[in-house]
Amino acid sequence: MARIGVFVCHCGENIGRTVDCAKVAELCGQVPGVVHSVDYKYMCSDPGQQMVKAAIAEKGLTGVVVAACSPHMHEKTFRRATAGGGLNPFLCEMANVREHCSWIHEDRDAATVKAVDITKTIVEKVKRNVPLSTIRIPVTRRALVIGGGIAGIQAALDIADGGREVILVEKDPSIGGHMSQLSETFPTLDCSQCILTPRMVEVYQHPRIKLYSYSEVESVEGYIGNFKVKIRRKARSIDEDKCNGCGACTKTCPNKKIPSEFDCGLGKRTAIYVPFPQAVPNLPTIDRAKCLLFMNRAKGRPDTCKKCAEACSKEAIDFDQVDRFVTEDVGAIVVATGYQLYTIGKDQAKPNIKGYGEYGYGTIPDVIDGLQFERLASASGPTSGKIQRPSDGKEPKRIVFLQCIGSRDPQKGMDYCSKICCMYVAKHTMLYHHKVHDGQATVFYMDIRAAGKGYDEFSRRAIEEEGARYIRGRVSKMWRDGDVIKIQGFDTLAGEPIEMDADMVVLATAMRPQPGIDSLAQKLSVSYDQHGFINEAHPKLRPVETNTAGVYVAGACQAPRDIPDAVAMASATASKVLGLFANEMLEREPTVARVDESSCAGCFHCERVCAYGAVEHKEIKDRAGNVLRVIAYVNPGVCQGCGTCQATCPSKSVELAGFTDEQIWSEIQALGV
Amino acid sequence: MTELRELARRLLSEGTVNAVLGWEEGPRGARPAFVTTPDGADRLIFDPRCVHDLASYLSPRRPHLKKLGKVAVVLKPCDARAVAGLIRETQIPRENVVLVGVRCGGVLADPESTAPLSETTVADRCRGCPDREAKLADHVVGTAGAGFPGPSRRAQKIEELAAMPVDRRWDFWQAELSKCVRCHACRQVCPLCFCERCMADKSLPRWIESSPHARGNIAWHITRAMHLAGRCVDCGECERVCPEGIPLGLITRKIAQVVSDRYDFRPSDDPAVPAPVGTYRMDDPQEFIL
Amino acid sequence: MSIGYFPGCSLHGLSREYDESLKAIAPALGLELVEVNDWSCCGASSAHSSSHLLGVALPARNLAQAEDQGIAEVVAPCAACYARLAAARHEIAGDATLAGHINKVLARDFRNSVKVRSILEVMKGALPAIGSKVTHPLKDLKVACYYGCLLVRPVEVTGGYDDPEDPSSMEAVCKAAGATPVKWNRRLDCCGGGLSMSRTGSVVRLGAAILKDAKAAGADAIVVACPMCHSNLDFRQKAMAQRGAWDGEMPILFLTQVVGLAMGLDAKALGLGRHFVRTDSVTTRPAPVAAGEVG
Amino acid sequence: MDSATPAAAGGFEPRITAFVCNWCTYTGADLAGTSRLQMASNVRIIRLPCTGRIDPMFMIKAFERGADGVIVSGCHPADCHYNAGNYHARRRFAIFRELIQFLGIDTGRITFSWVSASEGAKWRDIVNDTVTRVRGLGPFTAYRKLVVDPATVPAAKVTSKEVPA
Amino acid sequence: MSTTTFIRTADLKGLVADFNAAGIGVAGPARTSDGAVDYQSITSFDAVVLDAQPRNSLKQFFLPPTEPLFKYARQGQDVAILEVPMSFPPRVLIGARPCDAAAVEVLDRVMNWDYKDEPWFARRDATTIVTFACPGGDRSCFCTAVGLAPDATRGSDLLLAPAGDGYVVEIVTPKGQKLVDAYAKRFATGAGVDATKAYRDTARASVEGHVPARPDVIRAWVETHFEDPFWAEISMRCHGCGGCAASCPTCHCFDIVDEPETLTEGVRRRNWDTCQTSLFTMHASGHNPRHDQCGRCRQRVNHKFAIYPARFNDILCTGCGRCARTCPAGQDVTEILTRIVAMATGQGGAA
Repeated sequence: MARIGVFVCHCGENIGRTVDCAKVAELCGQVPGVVHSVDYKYMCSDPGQQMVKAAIAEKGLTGVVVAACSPHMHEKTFRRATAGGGLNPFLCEMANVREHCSWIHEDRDAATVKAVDITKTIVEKVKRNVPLSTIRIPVTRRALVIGGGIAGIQAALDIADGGREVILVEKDPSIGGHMSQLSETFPTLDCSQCILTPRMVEVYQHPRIKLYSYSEVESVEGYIGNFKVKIRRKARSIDEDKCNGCGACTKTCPNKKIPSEFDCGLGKRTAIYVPFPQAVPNLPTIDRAKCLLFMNRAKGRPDTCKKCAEACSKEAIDFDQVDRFVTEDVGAIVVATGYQLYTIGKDQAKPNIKGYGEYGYGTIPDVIDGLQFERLASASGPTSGKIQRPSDGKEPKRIVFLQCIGSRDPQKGMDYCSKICCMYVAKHTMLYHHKVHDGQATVFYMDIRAAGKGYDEFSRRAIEEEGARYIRGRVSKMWRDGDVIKIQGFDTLAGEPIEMDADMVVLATAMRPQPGIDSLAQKLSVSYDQHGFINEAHPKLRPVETNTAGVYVAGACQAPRDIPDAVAMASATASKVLGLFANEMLEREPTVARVDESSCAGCFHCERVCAYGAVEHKEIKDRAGNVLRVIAYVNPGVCQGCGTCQATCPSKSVELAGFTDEQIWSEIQALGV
Repeated sequence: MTELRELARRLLSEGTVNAVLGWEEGPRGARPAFVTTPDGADRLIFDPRCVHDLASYLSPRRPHLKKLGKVAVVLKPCDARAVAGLIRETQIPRENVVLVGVRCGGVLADPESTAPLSETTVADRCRGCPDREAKLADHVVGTAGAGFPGPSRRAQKIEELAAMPVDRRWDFWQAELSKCVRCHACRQVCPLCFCERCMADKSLPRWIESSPHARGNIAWHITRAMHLAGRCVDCGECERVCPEGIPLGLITRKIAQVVSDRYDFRPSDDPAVPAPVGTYRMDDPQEFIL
Repeated sequence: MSIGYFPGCSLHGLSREYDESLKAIAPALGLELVEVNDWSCCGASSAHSSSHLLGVALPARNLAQAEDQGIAEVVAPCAACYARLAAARHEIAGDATLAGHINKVLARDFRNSVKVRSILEVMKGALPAIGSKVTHPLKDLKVACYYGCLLVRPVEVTGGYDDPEDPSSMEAVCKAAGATPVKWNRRLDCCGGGLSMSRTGSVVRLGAAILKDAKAAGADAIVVACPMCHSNLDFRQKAMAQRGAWDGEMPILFLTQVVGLAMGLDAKALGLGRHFVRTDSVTTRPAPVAAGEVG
Repeated sequence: MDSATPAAAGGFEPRITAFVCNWCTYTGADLAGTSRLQMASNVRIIRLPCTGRIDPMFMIKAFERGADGVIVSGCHPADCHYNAGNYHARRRFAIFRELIQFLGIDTGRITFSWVSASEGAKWRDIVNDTVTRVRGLGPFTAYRKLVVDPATVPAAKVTSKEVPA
Repeated sequence: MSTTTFIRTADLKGLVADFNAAGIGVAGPARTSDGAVDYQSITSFDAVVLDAQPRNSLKQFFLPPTEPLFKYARQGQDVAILEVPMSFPPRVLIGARPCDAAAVEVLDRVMNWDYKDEPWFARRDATTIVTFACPGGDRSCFCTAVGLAPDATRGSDLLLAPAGDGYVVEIVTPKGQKLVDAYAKRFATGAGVDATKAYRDTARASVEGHVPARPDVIRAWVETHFEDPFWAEISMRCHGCGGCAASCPTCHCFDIVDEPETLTEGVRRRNWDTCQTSLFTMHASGHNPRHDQCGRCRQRVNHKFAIYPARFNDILCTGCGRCARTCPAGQDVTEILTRIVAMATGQGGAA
């Protein structure tokens, strides 16, 4: 028989003013099973908590109900007090008679009746509470970082420097990401590669970082502390152990006209290539779609060429290499897959994105995007840092920058602000003016968003000191007239249409998540928004966690981010990961589901509705080892306690601890007349 | 029929299966048959009186049939939908059963009926049924009539009920549901009511009162309908077996309509198609939610 | 195919040749034009700027007339008429209150069941028919296809039968007629529209820019599908010359005339003599090699 | 605050049972409290972790136990603390609602809503609107009459065990 | 006692009107909304359908599908039992079939066995059963094989058989006599029992021979063949739906449940139950002595033809054939009994 103690709190006047607390205590005392029912001015005070502890000992209570404020306020307090009294803390529940009663009603009689109802409901629940204990699960103290851009590099280094092993997976042949393509960075105009390259080398040389470049995550199983990650190591066609990175192979490759991804199509590369001189690892990769030998193989013809293999003194070229798979056990995962730029072309992957017909859908050769401009401005770029337009190599004297292309444009692109464009366009005008002294940079903008340390000063400098002409307005139309680009737009400050000629136009196109982010997110069971950006667990308070425990997010795959933001997020994920790895075991709330093995029919409706993949198949065998039935098993380490499985289970064969059917049934019963 | 018998004989004599579940001539019309010897195959029949959904016998919760080992089962297209449900819900491994589809152009309402199959005698559920043969089957035999056009009478009845004022609809259903004696025949015969222990038999807590009073009855029938939402294959067995003649098909069909209208789902015999309950779309309609 | 026909005032006045040429080619395209009974002004180009209700009610009245006639879809060759009719249909469909109001104003039960098609949309649909009926392909004729503002925009109203920023249907029709569309830049620019009388200066400036660009692109003629555009580009060429904005003679053809010519129809029947800028350069080109010429 | 005022003495006051998720609506109701938003006192909240945990049987049981109305509320789509519990619940509720409507239960007795942790005022409105609406529908006697409590049946006047009387 | 009287059809209608006027409930076989015939409350004899066997039996009038036994209330740590007021108003069942009337009397045995079932007998006392001799049955009827007949009087208070413009009334019990006396003006002298002979003979002929009339042989075989493969064979098609038990006039098992109404109060009820479901024999431990349908099918035959006879010297079956008619899977009791007799007499075995 239950022996329940009820403790009604006045909360000073907060509850007592509208609820007759003494009466609540008296009426609840008459409920079968209640052996102790009192009211007190401040239950959460030390003397109040002592009352709970004392009553547990004196009355031999089997459950505690505190009728006071919201459980979100003081459940932890009273569960601790209950534990202090020698009772399992989960045998204590709160009846919310403050937020849900005294504060929202004025009629004292009605509020008192309601407070009694609320408390009786919880009394019935507590009668059916059972002692629960915190779940402990082991933690594999190694981390996986997906993406080798600046965010991934920072996260990997921070975690590795914190003493834990890191697996870093990069889909491209080299780490470095977009930052390695940039010329100089705002607002300090320091050389991007100069600050990035040492970090890349550090990753390569770090004893606790294992780098898988040219690799992708194939599948992820498991849960926080216990992930099993299968990684596809794409065939590079190079024996990584033999290659010494001499580069002889790339010099002999006959196919030299392939647009270089690193130079955004403005430069060329060979079919066997190292994407850029500072690449890490410094290993060539054969682009099988462009290599003569593989193109012949695809057509069923005999192997030809092999010039690279002939040039290689180490016999490191392996035309027969295939994709390999490795499996790594990790306890935490950092997603840092970065971004891509919006293309204004006609064909778009998503129907809501339409491209820009008024700008010729990107068919005018001297209309380029911001990353292409970075390559033009970069000393290591295809023009060695000279500003030359792609069509004829002339130095543009009139350059026009258009901001918000695809950003803040729900009609044709995305409704969000890409955050970095205002700053990099200001930087571009400066770089341009530094290199083309008699040139004029003009910027069409909607607003200038320069919130950040030194940012506004920087953009003001571009305008006021470096002479960039800023026009507030949009360009409505652009076309090619001979070798000039005609621009028609509107100056919203002057209130008049503008027509001007330009030699080159740079579009500050929107930042979007990398393609394939959705399938990666699904593998990781993390949610993403309509644009494909990974959702953080809480926009304010858990900005680098995802809704899947043990999976964290850094950089531009979560939202448009500049370098300092991405690095800060990366370090934040590292601190979260290191915090998780501080203990060998992980403690979890015991509010998890459990399957009744005797009645489970194995229909696995629960598995279908579980957002966490917590439901596993379990075989019930007889003594001879024959499988009798296959039933559901909820992995308590993965279960987050939503209870959707229980509501879905047709035979009610799964119970969520703390919210069992019996408990809910009794609560409803307690409200009966 | 010869084709069916020959196939059954071959499956049994070659040892592919230990039993063939089909139909035979019983004392009162067609009835389920369990043929365990090649010679027994001559007992098998298929004609419009073969209304029974034999998929019900495949449930693993029938230990006395599990002993038969691997079986072949003869299926109408509607029965195949039930088998697909059992496979989808991991009740039977596909490879453990041989499925023999019979082409079907509709069946009668009653296995005892002697009337020829016609527009007037066809089972109401067959009106508008688009399926003539089971795509899921390993073997398909026989020939099918053209089927019968919809709409079914019960579709009209559902519309009629939907047009009633809500309290008159309540009266209609109370008159029907109060007849229920909670024998649970509807559950026992349903191919997709395969729970190890039915929720209605669970006593702690007892969500569904076991007494056959109106309150327990409505709780039971709401539960049954909810559990069959998106799963009911319209084999019609529940309504056929109800000893009190409650029009249970109206409820299951109404829910099927809701599922079809809201989630564009119609049960098929493709086990790979996920059921609509247990999945979701982010943009599911939610006009009723404030 | 039978289709409702809403000529609008221009096609019975200033641009009779548009009406004539459409009627001349319609049978060959398999189109039976059923004129809307007792049609009235569509509301362009001023009603909607003075009263929203009037701007919707006027086209709605015409659609209601068509509905009563049992017409399922109606073609309005004039781009302005098309824009008004289609916009009214779109607005009424999306606004139950407005629909109720319109019914009250029209004093009838208007179900908004009539689809509105532009001439371009109809011709695009008739592409196979055009291709098969062309006997005199307009070989070597370089045309600048001019859409103007209303023919393909906005997509919500047009239903997106063509890309609003990079349309191609008129080029396709011209190609079917054997002509060669040029690539040029001002296909979607404004011609000045209804301001021809009130602000001639603007029309001259805008029109001249269009003409010049077409000429620069090597066009022999500009093809239009709107009487408004036609008059601004054709009739106003003289004014442009007077003001020193333009010094050439650019024939401006209706799309229907282009198709008619390719079908070997008589220039007169197509109303080509009614233009202010002579069209001889187009009509008297050396006769093509009679491929499948019918006597 | 008309709807929050109890009806005239002796008037019908509906009993409403609310099933809400812990993370959004329960917290939203807490916010209504901390914001001192006055509302009708007819609602009794039962806290669940997630709308995904809400079984239609809860609502049936509430009616069995004399509730005149029910409120079901949880996180807005895309806000579910557990990713997708509310999406699964939404399908379940949609079907359940149409089912009971078909069986003759006035769906005006059930309010389905999404109330976030920041929507204290919306919670107040949901409560007041539901109370007003259910008050208009009157007591749910149809459901209560399904089983007549035998103890309330007056003793039969005819007690003769002989036929005919 | 077996005196006879006569009632004209018109008077029969008047008799029902008289019952109505006197506030006496009347039930009889009548059409339902779904077109079937059920025993149900009627207000006019015109509604009575005599040429079809009703889908249900009479047992619901004596053992309702659900019935409150008492109410309980928890007061503190104690529980109070509150009597439930029960009333047993007088009722006449008119148009009962002999097999159904007999079933009620068969059940009197078990209802008065280790204790007297008060509600049962209170209803028995308050109810007069007016049976109409059966016009004959279909191939599932076998009353003559269990010692009854289409014109058997067992369990009836009056037995009517058609003759001329009315019915010959056999007064079977004092209760029947009392009814005739109370409404004497409705009864008249008319044809005697002899006038109904042809009717009775036709009826008898239609049900005879469907099952060998060897209940003793059946009992002996069942008692000695508990593990016979026959049971496994016949049980295969059984879904365990219990439709047979629900429609059976003699299946009488019930379950007792406590149903809470509020936190502290509730009602104990008794509800129909059936041995055909697994829950029937499920132990609290999870063990189930009848773990599959084989045992349950055997149990039904065993109880009716061996256990009941052993305990009460009476067969728990009146040969109405409803179980065969209702079975969705075509299980047929006549086939089962015939085969048992054949096996017992060495003329056949398990197939």
